[in-house]
Order: sequence, then C-alpha cells, then structure tokens
Amino acid sequence: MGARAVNDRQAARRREATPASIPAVRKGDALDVSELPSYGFAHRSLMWWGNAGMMTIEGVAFGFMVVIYFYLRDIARVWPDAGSPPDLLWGTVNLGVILASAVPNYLAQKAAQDRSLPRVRTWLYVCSLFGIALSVVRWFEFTALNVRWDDGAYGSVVWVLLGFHSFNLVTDVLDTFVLTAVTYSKPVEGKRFVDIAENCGYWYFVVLTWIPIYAVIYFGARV
Amino acid sequence: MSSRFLELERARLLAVVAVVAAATGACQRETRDFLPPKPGAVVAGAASAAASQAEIANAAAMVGRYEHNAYGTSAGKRLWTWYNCSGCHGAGGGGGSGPALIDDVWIYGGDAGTVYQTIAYGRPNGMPAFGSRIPKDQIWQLAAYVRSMAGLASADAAPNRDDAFLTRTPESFLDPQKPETVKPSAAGGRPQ
Amino acid sequence: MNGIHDALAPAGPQALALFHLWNAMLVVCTVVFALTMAALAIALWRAPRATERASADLDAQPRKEAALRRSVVWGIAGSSVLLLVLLFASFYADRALSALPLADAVHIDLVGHRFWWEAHYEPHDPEQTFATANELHVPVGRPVLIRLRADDVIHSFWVPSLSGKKDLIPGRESTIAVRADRVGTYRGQCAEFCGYQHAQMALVVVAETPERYERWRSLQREPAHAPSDAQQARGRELVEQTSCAMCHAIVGTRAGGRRAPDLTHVAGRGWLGAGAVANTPKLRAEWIANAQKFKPGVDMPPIDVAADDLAAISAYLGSLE
Amino acid sequence: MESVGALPSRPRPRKRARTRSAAAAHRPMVRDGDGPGSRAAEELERTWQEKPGLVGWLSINNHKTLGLRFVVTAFFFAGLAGVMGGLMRHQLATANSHLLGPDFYNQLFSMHGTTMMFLFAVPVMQGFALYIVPLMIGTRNTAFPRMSACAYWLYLFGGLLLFGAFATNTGPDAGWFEYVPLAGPQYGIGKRADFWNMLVTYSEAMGLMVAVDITTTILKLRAPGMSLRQMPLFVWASLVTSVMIIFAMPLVMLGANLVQFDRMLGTHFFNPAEGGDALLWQHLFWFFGHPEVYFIFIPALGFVSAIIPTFARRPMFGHDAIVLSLVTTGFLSFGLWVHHMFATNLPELGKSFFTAMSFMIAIPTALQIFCWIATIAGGRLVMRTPFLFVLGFFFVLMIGGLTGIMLGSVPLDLQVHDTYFVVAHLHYVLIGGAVFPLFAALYYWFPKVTGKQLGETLGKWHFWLFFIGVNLTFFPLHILGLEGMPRRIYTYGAETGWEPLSMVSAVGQVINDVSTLIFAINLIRTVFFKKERASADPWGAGTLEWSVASPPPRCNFFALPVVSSREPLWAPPAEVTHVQGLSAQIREGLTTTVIDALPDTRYAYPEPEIWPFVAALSVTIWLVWSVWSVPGFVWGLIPPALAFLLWYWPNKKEAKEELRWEREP
Repeated sequence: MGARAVNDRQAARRREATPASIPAVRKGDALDVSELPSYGFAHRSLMWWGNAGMMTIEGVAFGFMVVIYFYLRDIARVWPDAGSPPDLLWGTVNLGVILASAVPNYLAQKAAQDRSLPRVRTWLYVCSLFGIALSVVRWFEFTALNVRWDDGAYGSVVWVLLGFHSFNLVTDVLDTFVLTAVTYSKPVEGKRFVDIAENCGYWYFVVLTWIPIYAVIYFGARV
Repeated sequence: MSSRFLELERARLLAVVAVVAAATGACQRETRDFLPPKPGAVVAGAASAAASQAEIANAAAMVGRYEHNAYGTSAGKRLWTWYNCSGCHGAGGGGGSGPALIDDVWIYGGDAGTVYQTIAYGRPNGMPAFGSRIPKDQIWQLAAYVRSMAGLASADAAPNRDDAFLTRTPESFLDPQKPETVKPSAAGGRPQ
Repeated sequence: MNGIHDALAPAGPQALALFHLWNAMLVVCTVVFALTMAALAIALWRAPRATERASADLDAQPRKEAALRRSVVWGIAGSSVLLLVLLFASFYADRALSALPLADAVHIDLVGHRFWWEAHYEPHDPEQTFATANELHVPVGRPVLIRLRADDVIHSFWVPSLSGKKDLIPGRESTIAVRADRVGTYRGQCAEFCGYQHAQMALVVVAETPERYERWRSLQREPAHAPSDAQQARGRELVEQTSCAMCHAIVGTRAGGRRAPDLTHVAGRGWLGAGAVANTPKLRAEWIANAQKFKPGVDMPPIDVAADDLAAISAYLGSLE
Repeated sequence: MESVGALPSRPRPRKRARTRSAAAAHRPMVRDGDGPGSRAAEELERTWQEKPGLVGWLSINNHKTLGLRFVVTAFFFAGLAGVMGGLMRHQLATANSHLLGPDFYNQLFSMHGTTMMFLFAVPVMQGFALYIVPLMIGTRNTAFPRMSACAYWLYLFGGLLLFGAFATNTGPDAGWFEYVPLAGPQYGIGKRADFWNMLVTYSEAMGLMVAVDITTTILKLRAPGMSLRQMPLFVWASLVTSVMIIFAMPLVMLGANLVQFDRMLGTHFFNPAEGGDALLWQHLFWFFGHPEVYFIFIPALGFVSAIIPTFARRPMFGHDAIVLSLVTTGFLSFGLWVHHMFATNLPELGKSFFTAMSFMIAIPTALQIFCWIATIAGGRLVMRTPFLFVLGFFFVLMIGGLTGIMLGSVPLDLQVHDTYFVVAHLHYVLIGGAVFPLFAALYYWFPKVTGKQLGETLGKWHFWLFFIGVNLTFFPLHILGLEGMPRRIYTYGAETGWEPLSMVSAVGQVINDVSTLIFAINLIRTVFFKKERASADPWGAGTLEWSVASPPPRCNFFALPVVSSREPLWAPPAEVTHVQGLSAQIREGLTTTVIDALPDTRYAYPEPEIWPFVAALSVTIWLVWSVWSVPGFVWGLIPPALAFLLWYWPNKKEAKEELRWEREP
C-alpha cells in the first residue's frame, strides 16, 4: 500500500463524506442529476437521520429515567430504602466489555465504508460475539442487584433503568445478528453497507448510554 | 373454491365468537352495579347453622358472580381492611390468632357457600358471626375477596396491590389454585 | 348543600385579593382583545377586494410596509408591557394570599376520603379535640389553619368565597390558611376528580360570631345525648348492634367505627352524605335505608331493615343535636 | 375506510409485467425530466402504481394515501368523541338529571378527552403534514414511507382497541390524564387503566414514527434551491412540531409504562407508602402534556400562515419573524408544565417561575397574530370560506389565549383550576387554535386532494353556524367556572344555580351539531355528486403543491422542480426550472443538503410491502397479550421481532433492479 494509494483512499473517503461533492450539471433549463451517487455514508444517508431520531427518543427516555431516579432518591429518607447497593463486580465487567466492544464496532464501520464484504463479515462476527458476552454478563448483573423490583421505589427504579438499557442492548445485538446473516443474501447492493455503518453508529449510542447509567445504578446508592 | 369459502366463513365465525366471548367476559368483569340485586338483609340474630339450603345456594351464586366482578372483589378487599379481619387473620391473611387464608388448607372447605356461611354464622373456636352486623351484600363481596386471596377466584378480576406497605403478593398475581386440590385440615376441625 | 358558592362574591381577605386580581386581568384582557379585533376589523374594512385570478403583488410598497412594521412593533411592545403589568399584579396577589396573619388560629385537621371530608378540630390538644364531618364552623375574623391530608386518592379543598383551592395528595401534607370576614355559610366542593361521586363531595364552612362558635364548639365536645323516649332507645340499640357501628362512631355509645363520618352531633348538620341529601326526617330515613339511590358508588351499603326499626334509627339520629 | 381516496378519477391499474427483473433486464434505462404525457411520464406512472388487490391496498406506502387515511380515520374518531361531548352536555343541561350514571359518565368524559387529544388532534395534524409537506417541498414521497405506513396501522389498531374496550364497558374512567392514585393499582379497578396505558403507548409510538419521518423529509428531501430561508411557513411549522414531538412523546410513553409496571409487576413508582410519589406522575405527564397541546397548535399556525398569503394576494408580512416565533414557541412550551399543578403543595417560588414562563410564551403568538393582521391590511382580500375560517380563528383563539394568560397566574389559577373556566379555556384554544384552522385547511386543500372544490354557500353556512355554536356552547362555561362548578361532575344539585347557563350551553351544542351536519352534507355532495373538476391551482396560490394536477399523480412531480423563491408559482420563471436524470423505472428521488438544498445523492424510495401492516399487527398481539399476562409482556416480543426481521430482509428482485441504477459515492 504505497503512500500514494493511501492518500488516494483518504481523498476518496473525504469526497464520500462531504455532501454535494459531485455537483449536478446544468443542461439548458434543467439540472441533470444522473451523475450523482445513489447512496452516501453518515449524514448524507437518510438512515443516519432516522437513527439520530431514534437515538434522541431513547436518549430522552434514559435521561428522564435518571431524573426519576434522583427524584425518588431526593424524597426518600434513606436510600436505598430496601436491600443494599448492587455489587460492583458484574457491572464493572460489563462496562469493560462494552467499552472493548467499541473497537470491533469501529473496524466493522470502517470496513462497511470501504465496502469490502469479507472484512465486514468478520468484524460483524466479532461484534456478535461481544454482544452475546454482554448479554450473559447482563444476566448476572440482574442477579447481583441485591434488591427485587417490588421491594420499594429504589428496587423499582433500579430494575427499570437496567431493564431499559438491557432491552436496548439485546435489540441491537439481534440487529447485528440479522445484519451478519443479511451479508450472505446476494446481490449485495451499496445501500446495505450504509445500513451496517449506521448500525455500528447506533452501537456507539448503546455503549455511551451505559456509562451514565452504570454510574447512576452502581454509585447512585453509594455516594 | 367452495372449501376456501367455507374456511373463510369458519374463520369469520371464530372471530365473531372470540369477540363476543371477550365482550361478555369484559362486561361481567367491569360492571359497577352499585345497587345490589336485592338490598342486603340483616340476617336475623344468631340463626343456627341450619339456615335454609336455598339461602346458601343463592349466596354461592352471588359470591360466584362477585368473584368475576373487579368492583366486587376490590370492595371485598376494602371491607377486609375496614372490618379489621387482619386483626385475627394476619396482615396479608397470612394467619395470626385466626387461621391463614392464603394457603390451600381450608378447615371447613373453600367453596363459596361455606365461606359465606363462615362469615355470616361464624365458627366455633373464635370466628364471630357477622351476619347481624354486616349487610348481606357486603358478606358476598368479602367471601369473594377471601376466595381470591387464596387464588380460587379468576385472576383478571382479582384486586391488585394496595397503595400501602406491601404485605403479600397481590391477589391478581397468584396463579389460580385448582378448587379440587383444596385439602381439608387433617384434625377434626381444630385450627392448626 | 346551599351557601354562597361564587369566586366573584368574596367573604375573606384572600378571596377579595383574588377578586381584585380577576377584575384587573379581565379589564386588561378585554382591552387587548378589543384593540386587536379593532385592528383586524380596520384591516378588513380598508383592504381592497380581489379574486383568485388577480396576480399576487410581489413588489411590496415601501411606505405601506414601513407603516405595517411600525404598528406590529408597537403592538408587540404594548402587549409585552401589559404582560409585565399583569405579572406584577399576579405576584402582588400571590403575596397577599400568603400574608394572612396567623395569630391565635383555629387548627383543623382535614382528611379527604372518597366522597366525604373528615375534620378534627384542635388535633394537638387532646382535651379540646373532637371530630366532625362535611360542615366546618369557624369564628368570623379569626384565621383558620387547615392541615390537608388525603387517605386514598387526590382531592382538592376549595371554598371559592374564602380562598383558592389546595390539593390533598396521598403521601404528602399541605396546609391552607383561610379567614372569613363576614358571617354566612360558604359552600365548597372537591375540585380534583376522585371517582364515582366526585360530583357530590361538597362541604360547607359556616362563619359565625365568636360567641356562637364557642357555643357550637363546646356542644361538639360533649358526648351524644341519651335517648329521651322508647323509640330513640330502640334506635340506639339497633345502631349499636347492626351494621351502623361497624363504620360510624357515636361518642358515648358502643358504636366506635372510624371509617365513616362521626355521628355524635349529626342532627346539627344541615345535609347528609357530603351534600347528597338534606337532613330532614323523611330523607334521612330514605338515606339510611338505601344511600345508593341518592349517591350511587358511595361506600355506605343499603340495609334491609323493617320499617319501624328504620324509623327508630332515624329518630335516634335525629335527636343527636 | 378510504372512501374519499378511492375516487372515480384514479387511473385503471394496468397489468404489470409478470416479473419486473425479467422485463427490466433487456429494457432500455428510461430517465425522467420531460413533462406530463411524455414516455418517461408514462413509465413513472407504471413505476409508482400500487399493487392490485387487498394485499396491495394494505401495503400502500405513498404519502398521499397515508396522509388521507390519517385524516379520514382521525375525523371518524372525532365524530365519535363529538357524540360523547353532546351526550355529556345533554346530561348536564338540567340539575339532578340521572340520564347517565356516574360510572358511564366518567368513561364518557375520559374517552372524549383521550380520543380528542390522542386519536384526533395529533394524528389529523400529522396526516395533513404527511400529505402536504412532500408536495410543498417538491419531492415524490416521504423519507421513511414504510415507517409511516406502520404508524398508521398502529394508530388504527390502537384506536379500535380503545373503542372496543369502551364498547365492552372497559373504557378509561379517570380522565384523559389518568392521575395515578385513581388509575393506580388500588383504585384503578379492572383492566380500564391498562387499556389507556396501552393506547398511550400506541399513539405515542405512531406520533414518534411520523415525526421522525417528517423531520427527515423536510431536512433532506427539499427541492434543489429551497434553502431554509426559502422554506414555506407550513413546512417550518411541521418541522418545529416534529422536533418537539421527538423530545416530548417518549416521556409519556415512559410514564404510561411505569404506571403499567406498577399495575402489572408490583413496582412502587407511585406508591407513597413504599417510597414512590403521586406527584411524580403529574410531572411526567405534564412535561409531555403541555408540548402536546402545542403539537396541535403549531401546525394550525402553519395552516393559517399558508392560507392568509393566498387570500391576501401577497407574500406573508414578516416571514422571518413568524419563523422565529414558531421556533421560540416550540422551545418555551417545554418550560410551562407546572402551571397544570399550581394547586398542589409545590414550593411557591417555583410556581411563580412558571407564571412568568406562561406569560412569556404569549408574546411569540401575539407577534404572529400581529403579522397576520398586517398581511391582511397590506393585501387585496378574497373572501372565500377558508379565509372566513381564519377570521373565526382570530376571534376564538384570542379569547382562548387571553383566558390562558389568566390561568397562568398562580393566585388566579387557585380559583379557576379544575373548574369549568378551564374547560371553557381549553375548548376555546383547541377549537379556536386547531379546529378552525383545520376546517380552513380542509376547504383550502380539498380541491388539491380530491380534484373537486367544496361548495361555497354550504361552507359559509357551516362557518357561521359553527362560529355561533362554539361561542354559545363554551362562553357561558367561563361564568360557571367562576361560580364554582368543578370539572368532571356528572350531576349537580338544583341549589347550586348552575342550571340556566348549562342549558344555554346545551343549546349551543345543538347548533354545533347542525353545523357539523351541514359540513357532512357539503362533503358528501362534493365528493360523490359534484361533476366539475377543480383546476391545478383554483385559489391562485404560490406554493409548489399547486403546480401539480389535482389530485396529484402518484409520483407527484414528473420532473422535480428547482426553486428560487418562497412562492415559486408567483415568482417570475427562473432559468433552471426542473431536475432531470432520475430513474423512471425505480421509485427514485433526490436528497439535498440540509441548509442550502444543493443536490447531494439520488435516493431510492422503498417499494410498497405488506410488512408494515404485519409488524403493526404483531405489535398489537404483543400489547394485548401483555395486558392479560405478565409472561405475555416477554414472550409477546417474539411476533414483532419476527415481523421486523422479515420486513428488513432484502427483496432479491428489488436489489437487482436497484443495482442497475447504482452509482458509487
């Protein structure tokens, strides 16, 4: 990979990322768009905007779940009002694994942007394995919460907060499985690489939302 | 062609039957008839247990009706707290000086008529006769609630938890107990 | 349950402050409404008519646009100033509400139940306290500090002629200070939807001279009158032995239920069932026999009792002045 | 259901080639760009034609059909809720009337409120946006048409389930906002509150899906040249509404789920004895509740801003001022929610902050009203029915807005909160602020949607009777509220003195019914019996939707327009007028950059599929199953998972066809 090939690829990637990079040609009183690309990555694709909407919706839901956590904590005389704070082990393991899962996710996204099917398929497998590992760790996390959901307001809000993130985690892991399977269905059109890239974008959201939720669940009852 | 038509016809028939069943089920569960069928009678004094069979049969029918009516069982739960039944039967019916009501052991039997009789005419060893103090309609509601405490009533009409300190799993969360597994207590009628 | 029930007929300092605020708001808003409608009417009157086929004039005449822009700017400036005026009027009235002097206030504990009001006077002084329901007597001129708690769902204490409303929320405790400056009966009603009979959960505040109030208070602290004739004695016996005693309490008898209004001085109250039915002998008997007929959904069950027993009970309760 | 849509004017569906890929393999690649009647136009007609049969009808994802379905279904639900309103007015007309029992009356007003807010107001506004926005910004379909199709089916199933519950005596009975202790586990007896929580989940999911669809369409699919400053005002209103929906609706979905967890799983979010709080629900609901009423109000402002320029024969005065007002109203509406909770025991200083906010939000609306009046003053007026309804809007909304300011003040709200004064205010603001502009929009865009114009004389009768009926019905309620009549009472004693004014209000209600009847006659007469067809631009308006035929062809534009001014049809013809080169053999459109709308990529709209309908059906199975059994909440997730998997699985035929037109970025 000579230096020239590398910066050719970088120039191509930069062109792909900037909107309206290929201008429409004016022909008489019309604007000819037949030369324009039929798909684009990141915010050039409509899927990115749909994902942004979905992330905003879930971000608002997570945000208000955290607000409810501190609302209930504020009106409680003693917090946690039932049971003891959750053990730190499984939560921290989950944090570690979920942060580590960002790496194969990044590589899968880059492979999708390069539109090389084999690399995409390998990194999607790695992401799926991380997803399975995270789901198993999450199962143990629920057992280590030291409180039942009907033990009191504390138990309820901790279970629901962890439950919402788990629902989010599991749906996106299933998404990754589906995307891995879809790579086998021929013919592979360009748009599908965009879908894979956007799903990796959504996985960043799952990773990033876990950090504040982890802090709230595990240290909200301690600090 | 005709078989497909028949199949379509049968599917449509099934759908209608399902909707009607859901409707009647929902209707019975959700009715709020504040005026009871017959104003509750103050049962005359300490009439002996040999009250007329007709009255017991009617009571069983009324208790059975209230068990499928959400308003009836929730009124029963309100009366359970108002009339301080938990004083003897324990906070969630778990048992105290009186026998526990949420297990499947029934000293005198768990069917509707018997529970009504227990409340109206009382039992030896401590259960007072409430017949003269609680109107009949409320006794039916109380009996319906007591049966739902042990899971004998239908779960979707059983009351939910109270906005109070949680003392037991709410009645509507119990998986229904089969009436025939209702075991009378071993000894001759003595409360454990 | 009758009595003055009108936010525009204030009988206390707080309702008066709100009445003034209402008048101020009404005047300002009517002026703004009239001005805007006038502007619209003038615009409609002066603007020439056209048809759909008339071509749209894109080149805005500068002189006319400038005039329109000036009037819009004046409109916005004017309404912002008026809004500020109303804002300060609102803050001023709000301060007036909470500036009620609370020296030697009458303390009442008011608990909202589904479809009636339970009141305990002077709850912190065991020797002075007594329970009553649905009708509060207050001395004129003296502040009344009411502690509001709800037992089941959210209710709202509101006597429009005295003051604004305050919600009774289960699990939370709120207080409202009220003062009546004129003798009279002031009607109030639950203002937060609370179930089947939210419509008939009224209460009355009877403002009377301090002497009459003291007489009423001392009467309320006495136990129930003994029955004066055989029928009333029969009535008392029935009340104690049948279902009345399970929920109602009559101080001085064996009836001690806490779940329903205290009947020790029920005859002194003008209405039964929180405003559902007037407290006349005939209606009282009908109410006892079948309360669901007047107030369907109330927690009082109909009882099947012989006519003479019913008359006895009604007579006995009628004697409890 | 789609009686209005299925019009005699629709072209007879021609037989499609048996397999598209076989036919496509040797077919020459035809591109669009020529006007109607050309070969490309004929090819476009074939590409955008719907599939035949019931499966085809269920899988339609064209924004015009979806918008029409939303509006027709919303008006159907509004009719039912209107009948309930009439019943309640009739019950309250006389004192001590026992025509309706308390339980049925509680269900009536809860269903009236829930249906009008969740099943009529928001869906009808989103239906109009779905229909009009793509036409106004010059594109062929919305960005995610299948998601909007799924949203419609969710909306339909949710509404039918709620009315099915109401028919079996299981309608909600604790008001349209179901305060918690009354709708909680102990006092919310039976399954009534469960169905309400489920309906909220349905209608909010629908609202969110359509909102994301409209936001993406407006930001990414505008015609080249339509920069943000050139965007019509109705499109701005739809954008502000959709962004507000995305930030507000998740909250009530979360809240309704928390109440459902309290009822089904025994959690303690709202149980004061175990650490919960009853006020938490009010905070959650009203933080969404107030933006909710602005989702209904801001699109109506968009309608008015679209109609006034046409009937004043001039561009809107203060276009940028109105855009800024819309955006400011959108932001401020999130800071007002505690003015619904002034009577609770929240701290006084906090409440006075919300008084200041409630007053402040009146300024942007006042600015818009002044700008409209200035436009009317500076224009030449065409007094047709849509304009009459806009004038009615001014009168009724002003009264509603001013009583709103009165309600915003803490002390005064303590006197009038939860009384008939509030009922009068909300009806003035909702009927004045939403229903009057809605009728104006209906009369305005009716020729575009159906190809026939609604009768003018009947229209004027409808307006005047509706105007008199609304004022006669709801103005007396202000006075009743001040005389102490609380909200939601099924009867009242004769001694309260509320009877005469209630009787006047009942009379007004009858006039309202007559006006609605006249509107229905006008509708039926026009759709089924009127022969003459409306032209493409019957009102001489300026925006893009009037440049296409009435009703518009399935692909909207045979050649996408290029825009150079705010009123393209009024502006002198520019040098570059249209776009050419998009495929005519697959459903293709053009995405443009967000700020300046420069052409960016070609975008293949999804083909109609049955999966949105199947997905909505599977979500219905999950939600109904979860009402009856807790495991149903978990196992019920399998049908939707399968449905969405099949929906996403690529269709080989379409992939091959789109591969022919693909170009690398």
